[in-house]
Amino acid sequence: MILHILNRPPSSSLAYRDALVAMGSEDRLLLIEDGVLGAMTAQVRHFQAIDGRLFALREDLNARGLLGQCDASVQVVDVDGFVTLTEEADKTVSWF
Amino acid sequence: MILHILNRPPSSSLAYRDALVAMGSEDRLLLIEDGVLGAMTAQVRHFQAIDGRLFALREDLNARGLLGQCDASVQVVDVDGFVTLTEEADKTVSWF
Amino acid sequence: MRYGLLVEGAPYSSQASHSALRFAAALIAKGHRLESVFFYHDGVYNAARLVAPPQDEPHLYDAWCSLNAEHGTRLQVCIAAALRRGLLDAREADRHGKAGHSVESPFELTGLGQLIDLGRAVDRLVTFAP
Amino acid sequence: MRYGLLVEGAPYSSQASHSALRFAAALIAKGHRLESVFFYHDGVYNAARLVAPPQDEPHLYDAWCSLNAEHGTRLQVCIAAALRRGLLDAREADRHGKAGHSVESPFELTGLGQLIDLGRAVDRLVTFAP
Amino acid sequence: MRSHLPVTGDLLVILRQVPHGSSWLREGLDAALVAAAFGQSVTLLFQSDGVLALARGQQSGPLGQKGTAATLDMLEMYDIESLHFDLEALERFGLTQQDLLLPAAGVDASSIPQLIAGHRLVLTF
Amino acid sequence: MRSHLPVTGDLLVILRQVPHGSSWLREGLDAALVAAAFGQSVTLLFQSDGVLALARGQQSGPLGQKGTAATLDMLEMYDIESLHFDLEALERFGLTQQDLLLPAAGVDASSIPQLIAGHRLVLTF
Repeated sequence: MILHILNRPPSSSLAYRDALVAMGSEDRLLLIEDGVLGAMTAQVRHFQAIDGRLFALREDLNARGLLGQCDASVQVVDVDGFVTLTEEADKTVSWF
Repeated sequence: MILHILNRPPSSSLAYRDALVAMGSEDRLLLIEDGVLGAMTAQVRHFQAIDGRLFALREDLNARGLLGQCDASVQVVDVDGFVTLTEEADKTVSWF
Repeated sequence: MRYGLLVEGAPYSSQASHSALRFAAALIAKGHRLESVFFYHDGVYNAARLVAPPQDEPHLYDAWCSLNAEHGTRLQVCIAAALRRGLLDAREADRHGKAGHSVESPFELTGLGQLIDLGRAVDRLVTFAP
Repeated sequence: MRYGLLVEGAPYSSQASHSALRFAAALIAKGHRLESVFFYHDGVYNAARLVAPPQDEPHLYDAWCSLNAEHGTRLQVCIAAALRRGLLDAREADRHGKAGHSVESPFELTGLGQLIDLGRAVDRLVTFAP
Repeated sequence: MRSHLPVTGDLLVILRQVPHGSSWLREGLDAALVAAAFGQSVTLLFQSDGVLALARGQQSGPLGQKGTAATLDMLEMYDIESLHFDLEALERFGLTQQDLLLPAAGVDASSIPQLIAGHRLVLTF
Repeated sequence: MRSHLPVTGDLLVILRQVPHGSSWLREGLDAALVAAAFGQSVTLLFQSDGVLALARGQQSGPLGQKGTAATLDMLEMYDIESLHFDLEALERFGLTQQDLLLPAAGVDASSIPQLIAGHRLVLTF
């Protein structure tokens, strides 16, 4: 399993497409920084191909006031969870 | 007439949407830097709403080897033409 | 006409400085006057006096200085954006208790108010962003 | 596990440095070791010694230095990316005939080969981009 | 609240970036505040991702980064009261006017060219 | 030329940016060259806008900026011969293999995860 990390929102950047194409069937995607906009219920459809393997960083949702808008299908992790995801992955790939 | 200037390609950034929405019916759009990718025949459909008011900077097409791919509907200007466009405009607005 | 430029991209990282310098040369060649280039956001990095670019790349810092020397164009750097990025002239370095400085003439640290003044004074203000 | 970080965003301009520092603290708290932070692209601006950020913002430069002092994490800056952005230590300044320097210990200017070595030495290399 | 156009003035600042992810929003707001302090009439337009600058509940970042929500409170103090946001963008994020921390006027896409035409100088961030 | 997968190695460098517009492409290529000089086996993938790095006819910029086309010539010297490009992206720009200045292998979207899985370290630029 590879952990992919995306920091751009699908509402303004198409970097998410490059990330999705690069993901294997077991890989996971973590949304961080401005990327957490993709976890909002109104935006999460962009990631439906990886349903169940989508994560978002709690601190970045919180800072933007968006924790309440985060879709139930997204697994919210704090920074310790981010570290755990990197432990569990063979490697990480960042998309921006 | 207002001159809008866009330096991001529609193939990876949605900034072109913000620019198009902001354009009045007489306004012009100049593609510069990586934005010139939008002038390619295979990409120019993103700008069909402003057909006849789309310009691209020759130097930036040239540096990227793309002058031959530039669509016939796009008016190619060199940097002197860029200055002329700013002279003719009431003001300029940059999108990135 | 009187022009001003707003440069917001770091040199070498983005093409913004190259585009702005090229546009500056063209507008001056057409008989216009370039009052000032205002550096904001990462554009303030253009003012770093210690740059040592490779020989086969354009020397952007020297090109800005030439613009000032030959055409009297002011090179104004937003002081707030500069301080948090480590760009201090001798006076600011002294004020912040730092030894050494990273910005010097012809670049001048100024307030954002100078950008507003510039926008008011010129006929065209053109932004070059990263 | 042994970790390395690759930081590519300028401080204050993008969140990359904040995210990397936060991640660094968390991995160390979990008992991992952070060997090195490698600064590349605009990340090299993190090494600017003269930064004077506003009082009410985190002092990123000091935070990097603490990471080095408390945990022995190396702070490695790509020399090619640094030179063209005006970041020179005393030795490079001397070599390029410039008075003054903009980078000092604990930040060290090194070749890109150190990034490749780091990638080989650690179990995980995580990139924080702008 | 809908906008009553045409809105005119000296400076239009267009804010298009997300809070916390970069310094664009902060630097755009600083430009607006300084212009107002210099006696210019200033209008703000929150476009695209920039509408999130208006979202309620923003907090400091984990390292104590301020973000920009506190700066928004200063707009009134500087007499910047002409605040507009992109209705389509708000909808794109599934938000409504109730989710906003300041009174601002919604503008539809077709009104944005008028806003731009009505100001002498336009800065985008 | 199609790619024969699986391709494996020490380092995969993914290049996604346009020549001239930023230093990303140059810095990514530099990382690949240095890794090869250090004896690592290196694979390049030109993805998305990055496929334009392979376009024929690139020139210096108007201020004499080199761009990256000359650096591509050095790949062979450093024994970097595993060059791949995103077929879908090439098509997106209306280009064909004949428009490319180097022999490279086209990969379809479904093969990119295998390329990534096959390398110990992946750097994106």
